[in-house]
Amino acid sequence: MTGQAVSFAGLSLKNPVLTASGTFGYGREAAELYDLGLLGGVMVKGVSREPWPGNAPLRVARAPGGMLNAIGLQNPGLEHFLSTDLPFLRRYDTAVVVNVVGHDLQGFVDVVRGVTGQAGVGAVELNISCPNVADGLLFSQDPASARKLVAAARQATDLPLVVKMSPNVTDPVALGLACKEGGADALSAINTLLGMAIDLRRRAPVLGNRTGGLSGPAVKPVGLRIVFDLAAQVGLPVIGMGGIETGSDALEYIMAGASAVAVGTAVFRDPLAPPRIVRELVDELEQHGFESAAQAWAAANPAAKEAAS
Amino acid sequence: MTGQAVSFAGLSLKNPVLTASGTFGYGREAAELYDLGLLGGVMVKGVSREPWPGNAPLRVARAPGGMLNAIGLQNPGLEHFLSTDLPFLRRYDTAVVVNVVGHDLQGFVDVVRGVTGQAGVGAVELNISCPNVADGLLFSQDPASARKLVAAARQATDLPLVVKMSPNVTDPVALGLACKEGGADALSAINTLLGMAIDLRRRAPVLGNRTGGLSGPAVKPVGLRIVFDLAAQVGLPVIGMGGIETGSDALEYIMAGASAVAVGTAVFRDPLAPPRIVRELVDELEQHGFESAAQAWAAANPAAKEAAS
Amino acid sequence: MRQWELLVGEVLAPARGYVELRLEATQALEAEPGQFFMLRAGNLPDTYLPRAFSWYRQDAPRRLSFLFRVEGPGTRELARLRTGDLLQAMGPLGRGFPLPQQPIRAAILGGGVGVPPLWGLAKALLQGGSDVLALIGARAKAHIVGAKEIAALGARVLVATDDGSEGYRGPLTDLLPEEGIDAIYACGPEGMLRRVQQISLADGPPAYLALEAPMACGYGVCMGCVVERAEPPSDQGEYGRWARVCREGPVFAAQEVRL
Amino acid sequence: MRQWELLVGEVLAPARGYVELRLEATQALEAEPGQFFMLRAGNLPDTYLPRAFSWYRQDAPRRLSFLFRVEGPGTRELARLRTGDLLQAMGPLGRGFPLPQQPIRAAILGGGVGVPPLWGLAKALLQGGSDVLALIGARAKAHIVGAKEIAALGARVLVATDDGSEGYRGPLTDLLPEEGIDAIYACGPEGMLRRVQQISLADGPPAYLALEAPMACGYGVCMGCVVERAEPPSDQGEYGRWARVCREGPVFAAQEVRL
Ligand SMILES: Cc1cc2nc3c(=O)[nH]c(=O)nc-3n(C[C@H](O)[C@H](O)[C@H](O)COP(=O)(O)OP(=O)(O)OC[C@H]3O[C@@H](n4cnc5c(N)ncnc54)[C@H](O)[C@@H]3O)c2cc1C
Ligand SMILES: Cc1cc2nc3c(=O)[nH]c(=O)nc-3n(C[C@H](O)[C@H](O)[C@H](O)COP(=O)(O)OP(=O)(O)OC[C@H]3O[C@@H](n4cnc5c(N)ncnc54)[C@H](O)[C@@H]3O)c2cc1C
Ligand SMILES: Cc1cc2nc3c(=O)[nH]c(=O)nc-3n(C[C@H](O)[C@H](O)[C@H](O)COP(=O)(O)O)c2cc1C
Ligand SMILES: Cc1cc2nc3c(=O)[nH]c(=O)nc-3n(C[C@H](O)[C@H](O)[C@H](O)COP(=O)(O)O)c2cc1C
Ligand code: FES
Ligand code: FES
Repeated sequence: MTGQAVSFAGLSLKNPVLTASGTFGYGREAAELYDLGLLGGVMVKGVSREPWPGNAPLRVARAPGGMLNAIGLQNPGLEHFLSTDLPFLRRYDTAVVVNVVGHDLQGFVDVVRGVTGQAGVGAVELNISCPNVADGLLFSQDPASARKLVAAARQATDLPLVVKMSPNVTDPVALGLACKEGGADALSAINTLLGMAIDLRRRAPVLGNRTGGLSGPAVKPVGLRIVFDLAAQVGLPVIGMGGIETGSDALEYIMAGASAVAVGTAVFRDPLAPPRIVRELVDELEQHGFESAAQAWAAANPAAKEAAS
Repeated sequence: MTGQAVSFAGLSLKNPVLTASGTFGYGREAAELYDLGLLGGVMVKGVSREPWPGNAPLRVARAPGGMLNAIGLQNPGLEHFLSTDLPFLRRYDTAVVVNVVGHDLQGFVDVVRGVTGQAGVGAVELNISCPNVADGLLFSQDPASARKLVAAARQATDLPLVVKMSPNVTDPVALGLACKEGGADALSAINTLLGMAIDLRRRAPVLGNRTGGLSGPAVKPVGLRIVFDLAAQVGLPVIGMGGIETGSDALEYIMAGASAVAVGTAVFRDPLAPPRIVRELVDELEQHGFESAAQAWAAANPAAKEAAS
Repeated sequence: MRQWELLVGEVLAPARGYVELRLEATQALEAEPGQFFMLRAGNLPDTYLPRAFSWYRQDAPRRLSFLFRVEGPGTRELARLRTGDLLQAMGPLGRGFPLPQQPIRAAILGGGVGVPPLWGLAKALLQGGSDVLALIGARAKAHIVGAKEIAALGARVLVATDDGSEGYRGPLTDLLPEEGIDAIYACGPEGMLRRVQQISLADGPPAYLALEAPMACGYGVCMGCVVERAEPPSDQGEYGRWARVCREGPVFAAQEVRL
Repeated sequence: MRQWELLVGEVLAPARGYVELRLEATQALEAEPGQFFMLRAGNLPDTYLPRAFSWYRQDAPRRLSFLFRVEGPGTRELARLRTGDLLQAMGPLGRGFPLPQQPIRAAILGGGVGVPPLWGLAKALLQGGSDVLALIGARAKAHIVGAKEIAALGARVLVATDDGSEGYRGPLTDLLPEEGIDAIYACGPEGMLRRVQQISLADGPPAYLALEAPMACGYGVCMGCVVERAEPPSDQGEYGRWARVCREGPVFAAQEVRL
């Protein structure tokens, strides 16, 4: 049995497989299927200060090798999260990463402060990269604003601070460096790619919001590229995601430089995907001669590759 | 039978289906399979002033719902194109669009000037968005440089001037507007998405160039989004591409705002895809009650949609 | 809910454009009328997501069938299945039709792909001693599904078609008796559901509507399938505006939703 | 080259990890030894691109077989095919082995998945009156393919395995006679091809090498499959540095390429 625990950026995970934000609610539905304690961690659906309604339907559409969504961060807000969702998640032996959203800097900071000091919160993840809300991309498209936001969040918490990167930018590394300067402990990547589907019968975009976020296997090569670049050039630990369906996908991300991985869209196709991927990753590691995910990471880690090339 | 001819930006095409640059060579191989005169046009492999060697292998890799390539614009150069490839293509009744590449502004301009006045050239397409050469993205990531390059090309030719847009930028519309200011007659979109594949056995990126360009059905939602935005917000005709495999994909692009479409990666899976898509598009148009591609475009065109929303 | 690997038994073509897949499980399957399953229809580029289908008929505890119309890539792949193939399913999912405590006079309405859940509903109502009037709608005679099968259970069946090629010509709701109905159950196109809702809210009998919405997950985690609530709960703020069709539905009481 | 829809006849498992697909076309198929086909192995997310395979055996004009080792998603999908399934193919593609004008003494070498093209080559050489020594390599006894089949054509066959579990233990090239060979034909792992190339260039007999490279198109349009030329043509500048394995190859003379 390979050693499964990983720790980085102040987070200790029993294994390197988490669930991605927005594809797992607050864990309640999956908990009907399996023990959430099997997971390295749960990244919960984005939490805002006040309840958010999200976008008008249609909110999801099929896409080749994946899907489009324009949920628009519907969520019951901080108070509900603290009074109902967090206590539920606390019952399980798994790390809880709170995905935080806001319309402006203060909105982010209030949620970060609100979850700080609450038992059972392992880290916060600033979602500065949601393509489905009008002001969602504001912070992810301009390094200076990103740095300012991260610095404000840093002031508000001593929890490990993760920042979620957008793939819809010219230079993800510049953004990552700005987040590092602002005080981020880790990065997560990638959020969804901005896309669209057309309904030929209605002669118009399928989604109510016109555009949506592309996710699933289709985006895996983009995720791997951005994780590789961030890990090699920013020098912060990265939680890798985008199209992970199997243990071998997870290992690809680890070799690209990810310290841990998150499973998103795959849970729609297979609700049992996260614990399955935990098992498959153990097998893949053994098959490729590694005793742990950390060892695989070290064997392929970007810094070593840089030096060798 | 629906009217198939389209004309825009000084280009007259017998039908709105072209082949995408770099996936069709200079037409010689496909001509062994069918009459190139069945096609609306051929966008040839990128042509540079001098012969280019391209990247070291491996140059292609599989990806979910598509592929990655890092060819690096291997091409025999302008002189060979004019003496050998263009005369071959001239034998067919189809529009030839010359894809132009260069290491610097002068490199682009020399090729543009070199093909201007040559019989059989229908338009030039400036490839300012190739992710597989070191300086390939230079012009597509900064609106000011793009405008300067397009303006210089504009000085050098009276041919219809198309500029190919990168999807790897924060704001494609800003780039499109800069190209319009520089004097472009049309835009084409999208080039490939920057991606990566990892070889678990070698513990390293699969491709010799590390990163490569993602293409195929996987990128269709991104292509539709960018075409929609460019058509609605730049106000130049757009040649749409990215993941087109069937007549219905082509009609989706037309409804997103494309005046014509190009078929790329699909020809690797099915060498007969371009003439098949020409036929399928006719059927799709009829099925959705249109007499021509132009009519379908008008029915769904972004400007009308903007006004209505 | 759980995951099932189902064996394709018979593949039937009961009407133009429709396919009925008769499936076998290794264990007894229990599902309420109106509940649904997510079926994994292949893994082609366009069928990454599973697709939602109400269960249709059950003639033995381990045998369940689904009835669908070929619409797009998902249903096209399902229609390609042959006897002996395996199919991945997740379910039963959602909240089915509420059944009366005592025998009632029920009208059940189904149009097109809305017919499947009515078979199980008719069976349950009849078993409970209720009187069942089933109204079945279709575009034309060749597209009628379920009418014979539901009649065989003992329900009274009336048919309406858009073109009059069989039964009444016109909207199905025209066939609803003005009197003597204690509850209406409906599944089908939005226009029909809206009409049933109007009838019910305008002092008609209580009505239960089985809704559809494009779904990604089917079990409540993606928030993709929402419908607007008529009266959002007072304690949930803006968040409470929506209900999930896959979890709070697919069956809603007429007064619960804004269509 | 053209497109074919081929019917899967028999599916054989000739050695551990190997599958032979025996296919039937509606018309006669003519392909030279060493030429290949692009097979469309399903349309799963990871099998968008077709995959390249040399043809293996042909016992009637409309019957062709392919032999492959299960490596990744493409070969996994091909291995799932069953009798009666259809398979899309494109070919024949590329330049095969050059055959001698007169009878010669030929050595043909194949290691692992390099064996398939040797069957057709042995047959053509023997038909032309040549004497054929076939050297077949494999990891271990359980993985040997083609040896019996090529012997049955009338060739003399020697086997080498990495672990000595059958025949000679060690590299296949050790079995090449020092004298009495007029030409070498080889297909297999790069190390073996490099060794054959060295032998040939060091005053040995002329050698022809069938190369492999990851391919996207297989017919010359993507420039994905290139190999370095030993002597680039003087008139093509930097462009001439590469040859396409799918078009100028897959068979190259030993002096043509830099491995
Ligand atoms: C709870 C529930 C139960 C259902 N039961 C049945 C059933 O018993 N029989 C049956 O034939 N169909 C049923 N459907 C509808 C079925 O899910 C869709 O027909 C199917 O998803 C279409 O997939 P596709 O890939 O074939 O077509 P697509 O090309 O994906 O869709 C074709 C058309 O259907 C629309 N559509 C896609 N998904 C849905 C959806 N989930 N709901 C409504 N419209 C959709 C699209 O917008 C498009 O216009 C049910 C849907 C739900 C939500
Ligand atoms: C001209 C030609 C003829 C061939 N003939 C045969 C044959 O007769 N029998 C046979 O078993 N195989 C043959 N191959 C190799 C075959 O194409 C690959 O095994 C196949 O593409 C692997 O696909 P996959 O999806 O199963 O594996 P993947 O997961 O795509 O690849 C598995 C491994 O093979 C490597 N690889 C992928 N494609 C190729 C390729 N085209 N050439 C070399 N390595 C590759 C990958 O880098 C990886 O290491 C031939 C290849 C060429 C170019
Ligand atoms: C339906 C849906 C909702 C999502 N909601 C959120 C969210 O609330 N916050 C966030 O940071 N990311 C959200 N994401 C992005 C995912 O967390 C993940 O970054 C992305 O989908 C890529 O991973 P995948 O391909 O495995 O899904 C959402 C994705 C989907 C598909
Ligand atoms: C192998 C390959 C080579 C390409 N070479 C070029 C090129 O030389 N010039 C260019 O403008 N685009 C090039 N492209 C991009 C395509 O023209 C097209 O924009 C892109 O692949 C998206 O379309 P598709 O998904 O239909 O392939 C290339 C793409 C591929 C796959
Ligand atoms: S389909 Fe995902 S929440 Fe309903
Ligand atoms: S495989 Fe495309 S050029 Fe050889």
